[in-house]
Amino acid sequence: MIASLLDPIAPVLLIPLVAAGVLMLVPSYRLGARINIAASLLALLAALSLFATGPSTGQLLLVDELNIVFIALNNFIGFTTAVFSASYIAHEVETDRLTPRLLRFYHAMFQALLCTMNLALVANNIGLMWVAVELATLTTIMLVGIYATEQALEAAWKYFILGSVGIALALFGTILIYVAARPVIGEGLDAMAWTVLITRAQNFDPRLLNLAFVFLLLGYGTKAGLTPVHAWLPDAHAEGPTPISAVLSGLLLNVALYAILRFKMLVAANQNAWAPGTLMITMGLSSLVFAAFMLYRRRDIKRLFAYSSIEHMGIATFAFGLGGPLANFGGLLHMTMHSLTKSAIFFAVGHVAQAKGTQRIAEIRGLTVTHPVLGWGLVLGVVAIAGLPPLGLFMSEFLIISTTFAREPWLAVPLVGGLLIALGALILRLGEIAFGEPEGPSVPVHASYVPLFAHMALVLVAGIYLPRPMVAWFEHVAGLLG
Amino acid sequence: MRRAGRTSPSARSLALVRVAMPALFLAGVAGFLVLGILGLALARHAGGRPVVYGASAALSAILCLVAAYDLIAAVGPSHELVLPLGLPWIGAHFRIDALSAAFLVVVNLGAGAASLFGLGDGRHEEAPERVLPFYPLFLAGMNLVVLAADAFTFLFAWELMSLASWALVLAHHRAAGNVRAGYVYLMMAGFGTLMLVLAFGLLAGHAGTYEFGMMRVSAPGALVAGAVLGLALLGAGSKAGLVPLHVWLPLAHPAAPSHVSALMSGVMTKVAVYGFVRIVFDLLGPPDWWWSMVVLALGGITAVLGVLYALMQHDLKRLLAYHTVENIGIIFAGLGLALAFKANAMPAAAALALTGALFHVLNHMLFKSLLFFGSGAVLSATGERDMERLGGLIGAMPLTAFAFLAGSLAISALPPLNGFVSEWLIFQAILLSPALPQWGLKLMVPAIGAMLALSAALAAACFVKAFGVTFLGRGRSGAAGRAREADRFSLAAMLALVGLCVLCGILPGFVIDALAPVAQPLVGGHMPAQAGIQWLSIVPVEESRSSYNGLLVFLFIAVAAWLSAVAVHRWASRAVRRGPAWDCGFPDASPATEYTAGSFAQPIRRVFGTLVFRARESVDMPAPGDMRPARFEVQLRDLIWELVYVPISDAVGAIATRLNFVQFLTIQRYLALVFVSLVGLLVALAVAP
Amino acid sequence: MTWDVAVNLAIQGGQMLVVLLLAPLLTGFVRKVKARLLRRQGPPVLQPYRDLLRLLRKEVVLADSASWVFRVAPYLIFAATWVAAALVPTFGLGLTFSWSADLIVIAGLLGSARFFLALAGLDVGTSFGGIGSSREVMIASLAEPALIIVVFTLALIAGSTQLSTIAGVMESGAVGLRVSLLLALVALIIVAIAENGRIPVDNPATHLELTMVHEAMVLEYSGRHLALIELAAFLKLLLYVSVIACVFAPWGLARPDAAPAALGIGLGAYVGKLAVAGFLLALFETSIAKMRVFRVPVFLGAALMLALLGTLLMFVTRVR
Amino acid sequence: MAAPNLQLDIAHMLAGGLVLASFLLLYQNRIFALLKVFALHSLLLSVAVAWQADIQGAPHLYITAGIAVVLKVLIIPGALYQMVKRLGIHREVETVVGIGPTMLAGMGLVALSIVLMLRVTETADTLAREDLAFALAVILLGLLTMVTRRNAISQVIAFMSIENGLILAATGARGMPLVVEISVAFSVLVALIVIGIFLFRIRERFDTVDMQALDRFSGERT
Repeated sequence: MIASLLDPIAPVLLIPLVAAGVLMLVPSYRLGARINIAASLLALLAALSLFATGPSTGQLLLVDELNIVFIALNNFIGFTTAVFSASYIAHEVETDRLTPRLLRFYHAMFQALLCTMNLALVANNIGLMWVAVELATLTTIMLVGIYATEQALEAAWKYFILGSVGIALALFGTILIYVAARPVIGEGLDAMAWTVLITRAQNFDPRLLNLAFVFLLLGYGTKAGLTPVHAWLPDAHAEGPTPISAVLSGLLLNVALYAILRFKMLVAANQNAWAPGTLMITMGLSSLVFAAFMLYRRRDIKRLFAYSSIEHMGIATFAFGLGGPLANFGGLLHMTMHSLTKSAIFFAVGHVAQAKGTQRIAEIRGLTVTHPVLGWGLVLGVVAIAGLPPLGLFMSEFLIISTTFAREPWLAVPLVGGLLIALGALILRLGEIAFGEPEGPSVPVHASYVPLFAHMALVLVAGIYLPRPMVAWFEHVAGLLG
Repeated sequence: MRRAGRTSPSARSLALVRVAMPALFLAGVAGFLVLGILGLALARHAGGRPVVYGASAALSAILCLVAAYDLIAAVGPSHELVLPLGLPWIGAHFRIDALSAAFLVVVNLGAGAASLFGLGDGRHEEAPERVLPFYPLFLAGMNLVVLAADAFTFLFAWELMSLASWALVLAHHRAAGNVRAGYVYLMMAGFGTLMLVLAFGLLAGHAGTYEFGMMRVSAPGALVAGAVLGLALLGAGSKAGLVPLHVWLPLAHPAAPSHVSALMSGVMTKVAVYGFVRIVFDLLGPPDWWWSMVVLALGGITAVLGVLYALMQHDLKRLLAYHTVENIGIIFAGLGLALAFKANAMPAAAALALTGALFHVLNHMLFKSLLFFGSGAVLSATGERDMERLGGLIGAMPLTAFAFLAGSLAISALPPLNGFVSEWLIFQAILLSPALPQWGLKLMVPAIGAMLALSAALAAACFVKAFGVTFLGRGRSGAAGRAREADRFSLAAMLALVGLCVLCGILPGFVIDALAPVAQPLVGGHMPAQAGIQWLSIVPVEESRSSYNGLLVFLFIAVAAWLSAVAVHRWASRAVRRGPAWDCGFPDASPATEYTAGSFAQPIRRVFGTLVFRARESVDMPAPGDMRPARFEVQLRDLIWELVYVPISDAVGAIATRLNFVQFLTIQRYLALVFVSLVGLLVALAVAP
Repeated sequence: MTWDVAVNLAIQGGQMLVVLLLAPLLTGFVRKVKARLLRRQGPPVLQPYRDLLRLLRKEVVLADSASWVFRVAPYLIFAATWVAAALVPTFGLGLTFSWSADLIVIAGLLGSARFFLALAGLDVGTSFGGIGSSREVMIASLAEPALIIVVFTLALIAGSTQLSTIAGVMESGAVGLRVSLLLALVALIIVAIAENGRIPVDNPATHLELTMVHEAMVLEYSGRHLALIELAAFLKLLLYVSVIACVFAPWGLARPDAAPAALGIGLGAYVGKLAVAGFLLALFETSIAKMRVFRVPVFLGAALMLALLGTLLMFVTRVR
Repeated sequence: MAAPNLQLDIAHMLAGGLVLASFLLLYQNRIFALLKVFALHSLLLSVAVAWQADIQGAPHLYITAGIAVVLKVLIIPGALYQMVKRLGIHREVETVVGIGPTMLAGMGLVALSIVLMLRVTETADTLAREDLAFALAVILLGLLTMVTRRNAISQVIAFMSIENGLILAATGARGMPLVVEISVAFSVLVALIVIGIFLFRIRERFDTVDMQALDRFSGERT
């Protein structure tokens, strides 16, 4: 334990953990917000330092090529969200939607959430990862219900029930993996460690792996918001505080998908098991198409983008299911870009909802007129999320679509159809929200645009130029994913 | 012509040019991007307009000249410039060959003219902050598409172009219908891009070789090639405006500021044509003959339907947008012919058809930009696009009227202007079709010829209407009466284009020669060199077959007109008396009795409308003594919209509504969903072998 | 060499003068024959010349709302028509400038003339001008494709769109009798009737408002302007007759390097052909009633169909 | 055929008893009875876990069993009992589907899980595979119970029966590190907190814990 404290990985876990404890005790929400930002920044620096120290493998914790960028991404978005949260929360207190006491809880939970997500990412143990995801779920449930309106409670309850069931299924899958591993590896922690499992997976009982993967896919898929186990996601996004929506879409979904990826690698390493791809392709495509249709009838702006998250998780899942270097590369890029973009969109949407005093799409009109910076920021975000260049999602979608069509032409039909349908809905709403004659009340917002535009700048740069090391990383990992 | 085989200093400098060329253009693109940022910074500043448009005009002019030099000096394909951008393991490839150079001329010529027009007309812009940042971006995007030499960069630029123009379409987003126009536009653009992504995906194959150079050498199978053709038609066609993918054009083009409309109609659709030519003629390898059937059929239908739609319009800019559809049809008909000849190893004929099509690309850019400028000047002067409220503008705006008239003549394919030359070349190619071995083509091509002729005649009819109703006669509303002549920059842009229209019309040989290096690599042949032919005639194949001399025809007409005028004035009466119009003796007719756009189109509507538009006329004539005004109503239906787009939109809407219940299930039901999917998968596992 | 050029130029110039001088005569002849067929005395054959001269001497009454287009149009219409007519072989082949324009260009030149005529109809801003213009362009929009298809058929046979070449091939007798040619001839005649505003499409002699097309467009013209437009109309009729004659009855056309005597024969043959054509036209016009405007599309559609059929049959007969 | 293995037979019997208890949960439609059956369910689980501890010689499993007894047999049912009483919740639990079809579906699920596990885990040892089969059956039955109940409390109970199944599976997997047990216990704990907070808050807001009342407020209804 002492050794693991000195581990370079430890700070990314300990900083948020300690911060959560401290924040529980800080009465002033302004100070809390500042501590929140500072702690997130520290965690970000700690995460970045991992690049310097490089991969390391412990019995419980692990930094390798696959998770290092996710850790960095996690803490980066955690940091920017904390910045955004500070300006967002102030408005919520002013309008009496939250009390300072609740904010204390909120900030603590925020850091706890970051801690658990970091833990899920660095865990080298399938059990530990499961615990982390479970804890992350519980903290977000708390946060989703924080407004304690009828809708928020309903959303949180739904999230709790469905999330718990999902997590139960994932646990069963985890147990099955252990059962499969034990005859090969022997009892003990080794039979649950990624680093060991992956090297020996070819000797596991393939049918047990199949069964386990079904549970894991449905279980973690629930967290990732894949259809048909997505139901908690839209309401949880819509009814919770917007910074939490940003973190949910930007991070938690990624963490869950990351878990699925790990298990996919495991199952794929066994030649006799079912190709996990088929299942992932099916779920990915159904998520994409379903969410695309669902976008049309949305009346709440945050729910709209929540469905868009389902759509994009579907695309990434599909890409990983398809496999191959190009598709995997596209999938990884897609996850990263989606995280950045979607959280940026939620930053914008949060301020929009505050500016217009409503989340109802029908009451938000002509934003580029009344709030030019916010409006154009949102336009940029939606353009990005719709997969249009010069932004990063275009590159990933380009890779995924073109390689799909070259390899499995028939799969491209639902893929392209779903993308088009989703594009239709997003652009339709964007046109109404951002353009046309402004309507309804609108107050000026004192927003911090830095997080929003920082994200968009990153996405823009990534759409044009990917740095060499990042590419090397993606390529390496894409190769690993098989 | 370049002489090979010896390393003369000029050859060495040529090699240097080949290296420098892409970098030069990329620098230009970078310049546009800088201008975009400048536009953003200076958006609300009074100096923003002159700076952005002035610099854009200068930059475009330079790029245009460089591209023209590249083409005329036959520099040959440039070296491929690879930047470490875009797809990481491939990079961004840029290359300029003759085809790119030709389209760079078109793009930057149009861009220069539009910038010049914007320099003047932009002062009427009420929302410059929504135009200035995106305008240079749009220019950059169009240039980049033509420069790109790998699939990712191509599509990136393609969408950049769409996106920038989408933002420009939404510049006047408060006007009714413009948000919808932007929506339809971006949807069609997204559709087209996805289709092109698929096409490139097929061309790149499993390994993902997205460089054009690699695609060029790999030969796809017949099925794949056919699919690529179809996808390219859908992708490039939706951008170019092929029927039935044209629906966005008449919505989006009028919505944008006029000089942007000109760019979108005149230039951007040409970039789409470039995309089609690049994919189908260059990357795809040898064509199958049946491809040409598809392209020809689409081209012919597009030409006729485009002009018929145009005839039914009374919004001036929308009318022009539909004419773009028509001209795209003509261009695609030419391309289809070129494909047919290429598939049958008839390079001379293929070169003729391709040259005709490419010449028409240039011509259409010239006169369509000109016409949009004219309509823009009218819009700025009167605030009206509705022809039914215009009229008699020739008095207040004589130079604009003259320019619009020249554009109208050109687009109506009337000699001696440029539109006629390119259509004449395409007709000459059609006349070579009997040599094609396939019966399908033999029988089809004459029909396409008839359709092109029909569309040309209808276009003339339509522009008699457009020019006549807008500029001639008497003003139909107060707005028409208050009009003033356009400013000098706008006029300079228009008159420069008039000059180019005339030049291309009377000296087509130079253009044809310049296009020779374009055709050579694409179809394996080129038209005979025209420079040496006496009297600057043009000869498509051989002189005994056919020839045309625009210069002489122009001179003959000029001389004949001059002679008759001199003779009449010398020997006959010169007296002129002004008086009220006679009008068969009806006195003092009000402008309301004038023929309107709607009534002018009525005979043609009677002929074609019942079939194409399901036109229904209803007359409500009150009985004698009844003081009610009589009413005459025409109902037109857009069958393509109703049969293609409405069902799709309805289906999506219906499915969305049906599916929407999933949002409102109880937690039990959601759990049941989880449960059912779990049990389903488990059962699958249980029964699986 | 220079001598040749001079001769050729002279022939070309002669052609221009011939068509200019013969055009009113043809119209006058047709009018006379028509009158005689109706057992009227009719105006003298030379009456059109007198009309033109009288019109030229009269002052122009310009409507207040007329613009410069209205004043320029007559000259352009006349010039375009004249140039087109000058490029059609009438009495001899190998006109110096015949290569500068083929049949399609000639159709295009007529289109240009029509364009300005229709614009002039709209310029004054009266309702009758509009009626005429809109009907004119409707008719033209149907006639033009038919004409192009006829051209296509001819080009298929002759391998060229140059009228001289076509006439040469036709005269050589290598073509023989073909059903395609017959169909093309019928189509071309229909087009000619429509384009020249003859019965049954239009009645050049009427000023009954609701039925007129050409006359409605030129309603506002007077004096020298009207003279030019009338002359252009005469020229157009002559042009079509010449085209039909030189393609379908190329006999007697002088060869490019022919002796002056051959030129004379050609001229004589040409006048003879004009007379026959004028007589037939008059006969046709007197024996048929004018149709309603909206029957015209059917009439022209028939031409289009015939022309297309001719082209298709061409392919059939080509296969040996 | 090997000689009867008493150890295994007892383990199977206990696991089978757990499945039976799950059926009882599925069958019960009164809330107090439900609580009692759940306590029985948890008790059976504890015994099963303890038995596993004995035959596997894994003393830490006794702790798990102990936690299960304390928490799931005593505290949670007791707390819920008090809560039901205090909140005055309807005693009758409305089921969505009739009992008959539900039981039939439950039978199908048990059959499915046995078929699956026996087919799938041929290589695993007998103990693990049959325990896993029963555990899967318990999980699926728990899910079915959740699907067929409207009342929040009965849903929570059903969910905890799923967790019992998970614990059974985890203990059956010989030598699985303590991590899992802790996490199971921990999750139960946190779940209790959440339930406490939620049920009180829900009750506060809605005057009921019947989920139909809650569903009225699911997103975008208003």
